Amino acid sequence: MAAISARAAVHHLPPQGFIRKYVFSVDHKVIGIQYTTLSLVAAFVGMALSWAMRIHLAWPEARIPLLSLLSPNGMPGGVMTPEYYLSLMTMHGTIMAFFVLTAAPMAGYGNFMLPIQVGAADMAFPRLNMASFWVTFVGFVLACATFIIPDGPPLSGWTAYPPLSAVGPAAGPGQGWGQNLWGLSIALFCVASLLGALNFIVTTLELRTKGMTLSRLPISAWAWFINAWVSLLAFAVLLPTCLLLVLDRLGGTSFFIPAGLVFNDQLQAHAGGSPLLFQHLFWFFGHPEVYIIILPAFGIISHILPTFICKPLVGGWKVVTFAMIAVGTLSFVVWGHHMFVSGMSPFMAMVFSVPTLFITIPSVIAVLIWVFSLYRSNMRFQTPLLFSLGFISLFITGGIGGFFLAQPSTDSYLHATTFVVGHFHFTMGLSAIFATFAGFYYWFPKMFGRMLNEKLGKLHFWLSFVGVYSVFMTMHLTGFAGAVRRYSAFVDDFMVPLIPTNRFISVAALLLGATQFIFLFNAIWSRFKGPKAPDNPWGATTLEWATGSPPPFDNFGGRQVTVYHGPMEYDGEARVMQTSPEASVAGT
Amino acid sequence: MSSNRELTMSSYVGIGAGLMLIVGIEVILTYQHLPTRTLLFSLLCLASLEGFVAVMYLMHVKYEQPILFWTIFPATLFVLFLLCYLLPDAFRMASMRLLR
Amino acid sequence: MDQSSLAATTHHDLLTEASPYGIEKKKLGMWVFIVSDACTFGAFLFAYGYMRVGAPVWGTPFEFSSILNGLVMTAVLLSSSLTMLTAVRASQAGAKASAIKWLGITMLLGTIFAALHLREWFKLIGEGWRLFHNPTGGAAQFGATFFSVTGLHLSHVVTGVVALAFIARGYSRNRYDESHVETAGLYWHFVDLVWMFVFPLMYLMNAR
Amino acid sequence: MTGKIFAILVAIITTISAYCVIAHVWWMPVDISVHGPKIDSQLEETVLVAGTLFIAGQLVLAAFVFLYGGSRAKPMQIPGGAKPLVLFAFLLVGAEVMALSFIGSKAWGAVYFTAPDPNSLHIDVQAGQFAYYFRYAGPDGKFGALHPELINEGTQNYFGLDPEHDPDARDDIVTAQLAIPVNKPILLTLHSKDVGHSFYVRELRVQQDFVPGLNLPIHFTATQTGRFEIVCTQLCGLGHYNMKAYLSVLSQADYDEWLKKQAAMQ
Repeated sequence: MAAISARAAVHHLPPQGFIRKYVFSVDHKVIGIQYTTLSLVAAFVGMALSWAMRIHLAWPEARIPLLSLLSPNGMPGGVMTPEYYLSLMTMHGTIMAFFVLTAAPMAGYGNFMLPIQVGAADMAFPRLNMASFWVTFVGFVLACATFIIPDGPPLSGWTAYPPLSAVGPAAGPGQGWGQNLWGLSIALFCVASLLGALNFIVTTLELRTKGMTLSRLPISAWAWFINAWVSLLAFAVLLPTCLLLVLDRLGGTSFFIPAGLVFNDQLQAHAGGSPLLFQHLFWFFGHPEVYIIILPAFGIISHILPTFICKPLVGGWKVVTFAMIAVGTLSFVVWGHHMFVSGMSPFMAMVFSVPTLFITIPSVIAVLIWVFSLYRSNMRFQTPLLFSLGFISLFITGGIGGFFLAQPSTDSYLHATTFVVGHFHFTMGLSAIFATFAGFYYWFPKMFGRMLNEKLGKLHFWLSFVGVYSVFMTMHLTGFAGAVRRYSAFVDDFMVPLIPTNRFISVAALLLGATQFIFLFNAIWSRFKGPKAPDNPWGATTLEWATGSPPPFDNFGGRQVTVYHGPMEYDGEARVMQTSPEASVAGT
Repeated sequence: MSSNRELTMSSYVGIGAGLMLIVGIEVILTYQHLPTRTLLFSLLCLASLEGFVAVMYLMHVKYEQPILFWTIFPATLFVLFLLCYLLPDAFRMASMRLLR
Repeated sequence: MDQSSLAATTHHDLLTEASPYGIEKKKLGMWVFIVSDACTFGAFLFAYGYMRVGAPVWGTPFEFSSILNGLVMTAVLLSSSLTMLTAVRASQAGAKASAIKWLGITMLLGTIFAALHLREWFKLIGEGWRLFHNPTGGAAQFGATFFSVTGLHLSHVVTGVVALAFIARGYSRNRYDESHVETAGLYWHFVDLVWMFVFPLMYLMNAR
Repeated sequence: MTGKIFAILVAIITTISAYCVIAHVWWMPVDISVHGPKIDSQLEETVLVAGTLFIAGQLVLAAFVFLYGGSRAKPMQIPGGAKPLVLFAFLLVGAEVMALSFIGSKAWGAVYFTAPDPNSLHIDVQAGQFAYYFRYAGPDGKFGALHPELINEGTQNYFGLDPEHDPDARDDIVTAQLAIPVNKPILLTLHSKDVGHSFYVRELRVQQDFVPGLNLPIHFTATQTGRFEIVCTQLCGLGHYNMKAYLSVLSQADYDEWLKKQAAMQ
């Protein structure tokens, strides 16, 4: 039956002129690419920062004259000062967590793919969509600006715990305008994320084309939808937190600053605030944030796997989706596990520890579904599948670390050791990055109409996979020995024996970083020189593959799309998927 | 669906008057010199009642699809309930303060 | 999806799945915004509660005059909600002129509310209240919480007035339709709703 | 081929990681506190539970990729579909996490839900950028009141004591290192002079943040004499990496000797 008929009314006409087309564009595809590019730039900035940190940790006396040009105060003569190390650490965390991991899989791919996957011509509120990108962009510029202002970047970590972050210059270097800009930058990011989440929710609910019932949504769309709800509620709490922090710094209030603080014998004027209040409000956002980062990854993996193993997931869309809903809900009731030793009421520690352990159940369900979907499958080892498999392995490893940190008793030993660093790099860091890579290799042909180079892609995967394990598994291990995180040098007697191990980590990290340039080269080269991509190179079954690569301005070239079955519904037994675009729309 | 013809304007005026009345009761309660916690509790109950009426009638959720009600209330109350988790530490702050 | 909800779907929605909410996207968007904004206000108010519980002494600065002022403000905002409602109903009945008239009255009431509120502010500032200073010797947190919470609410009121002005202008020039008026109405009622919590918590709980 | 390489790679990584943990290549130092063994056994417990899941998960993944990586056979779903998997997760993992949270709560309670011994030795600890100072009550057993405005590094008035007007403060003994008698219950009250810090002694299995504005109690009993490091684990500024002090666990006699010396030096 004919699935594609002439669309009654074209949603809106393509804009004219370079600016409206590529800069201040309201087209969700352009905005999606803008977000992806922004986070790509941010990712390499963040990686450069981690390189500088790892070099300093391995060879504290190393001279990097180039960096002394970039930051004369931070790196006099090319040797890093302790405070500058902390600044790099702070900005690495901030840029990676917000502008890469939160932006790329959700705002980047989501903006580009969600409307096409539901068969819409654009997001529900295109202008709002443009606004959220440019607000994010300003936020990123502010974050980077902290490196060039005289006060220098903040050094109180991406969590910006007060009073260190709140009392201002008295608390030492990096507490001047750098910290203010940080607060403003994150506040802007909150606003952008809230607008984005709003847009995602309304788009998913209101703009689904005929036949695209909720039960026929691709899992990636489900993930973005669920994630939009989580961000909507989480960022709504981070926004006031940032505002109150800035108010403490610039308005002289004392929300987070208690009485009787003394810096170099000077008594501070503040009184009556509580640092714990900030920690609570921050982690109220901060823990859902971890899942805001990982839920799109769940979606992307569940979306990509069936295509390359040539069969639907076990249990179809339902099980994974309900697991994601459970994870998203539980993610709000566990934030206190970041605060077990922070002076929080020890009874609350129990209240937070139990749900933290129970959140493993839906996560385990999702992992089991992915793993057991491989049983009797028919794998096609293209780069997206490799990265998906890599994601599963990394996510299992990362999740395991959670058992140790979810219990206050064991956490009271492992808290603030490199075990924690390894753990969250595996879970929210590298798992999400691997899913982002998988999505990039999978959707690049659709986004740019060119195929990426498979050989380079596979090389990129192998090196990254080994690199990740050698860096962050080693961090888990040194954590058992009590190696403390956020140290710019190892002066403690018990840290000295770990210096060789840290050298190993540094070398591995440098190589891991270097391999990312293979990816960068592959992306840029293929963008212009890669072979032309067909409409549906992978034989996938969702709507984005039923239109051109890249899609026309209104996504389906003025055609009205009607959907007759879900992405994972086949007649009878699982079988190799159809590779004709009709299959995705009309079924067979 | 966006129709609020279920009520006449006069009944809306009545609702407005009722809300104003509740505010009046709040003010009267305030000057009964109740213990702070009792006052806080009763004020919050009355305010929640007002809020509920406002959402159901002024914002006529009552006449929308039930699912709208079941989306906005659980989501918001979930967050507000969880924010109560902060309070044990507030009391801790009062009892364990360093400088008295 | 029952008939009534299908009736609410706009023209090109005939080509899309009906929304489970049966309301069009502007309105749903406003509801989603309201949920998130309610959480933001909630966080502010809980910060206030935290400060107050943790404070050794908490001054209660408000004389009856201030409470009276607050009462008047409440009445003004509440009646502005009713006038907003009238405007929405008029616009839905197609009575454009009267809808715009009532929008104007709503904006006027909103402005009066803001003016009364600012008067309160300047009175307090005149008495020496600051974000970081409490002239009565109580916790400095009062100024911080009062000015930040009411300031946030005031900014919502002002934004609302400006938004209503734009809507009214666009509506009179047929760029916007009654759905825009209704969506703006939702926002306005929400601002009123927040005040129903801010007034007892910030004013009455601090009455002498 | 690719599948086999991936499977073997995962298997190798799993083996190495598992070996390093089981063989304790990097591991916790000797435990010198009374409550410590509970935490250690809890950690071993968790290693057992989580380690099993880790190895099982990775190996099943590797096995499936190894077996079906090259297959071009007609794909089939696993018999029984998703139900057994979900049940497995709920029953087995559910039981494990319940066990962990139950036993774990005991280990936690042993540290935090027990009142300090009434005749425990009370020491007041103050952290500041970037040093710890410890205060012993002296003969009168009373601590002098704190006056932050009097804090003066120059005159070494680290706590802001006021000996002129405050008799309790006169005999307070302030030291830069923490010495405690072995096998005696110790009660520390932690407070910070400026920003957040932390009190971390690996051998004691104790980690507790200093929260500015609060006076947080923590109690423990050391069972071995020796010299151990106290390090800061809460980011507190440029000197964070260098903020440390020493904990000397002494025999009662040595401790009294040491305290006399310190008192004389005040």
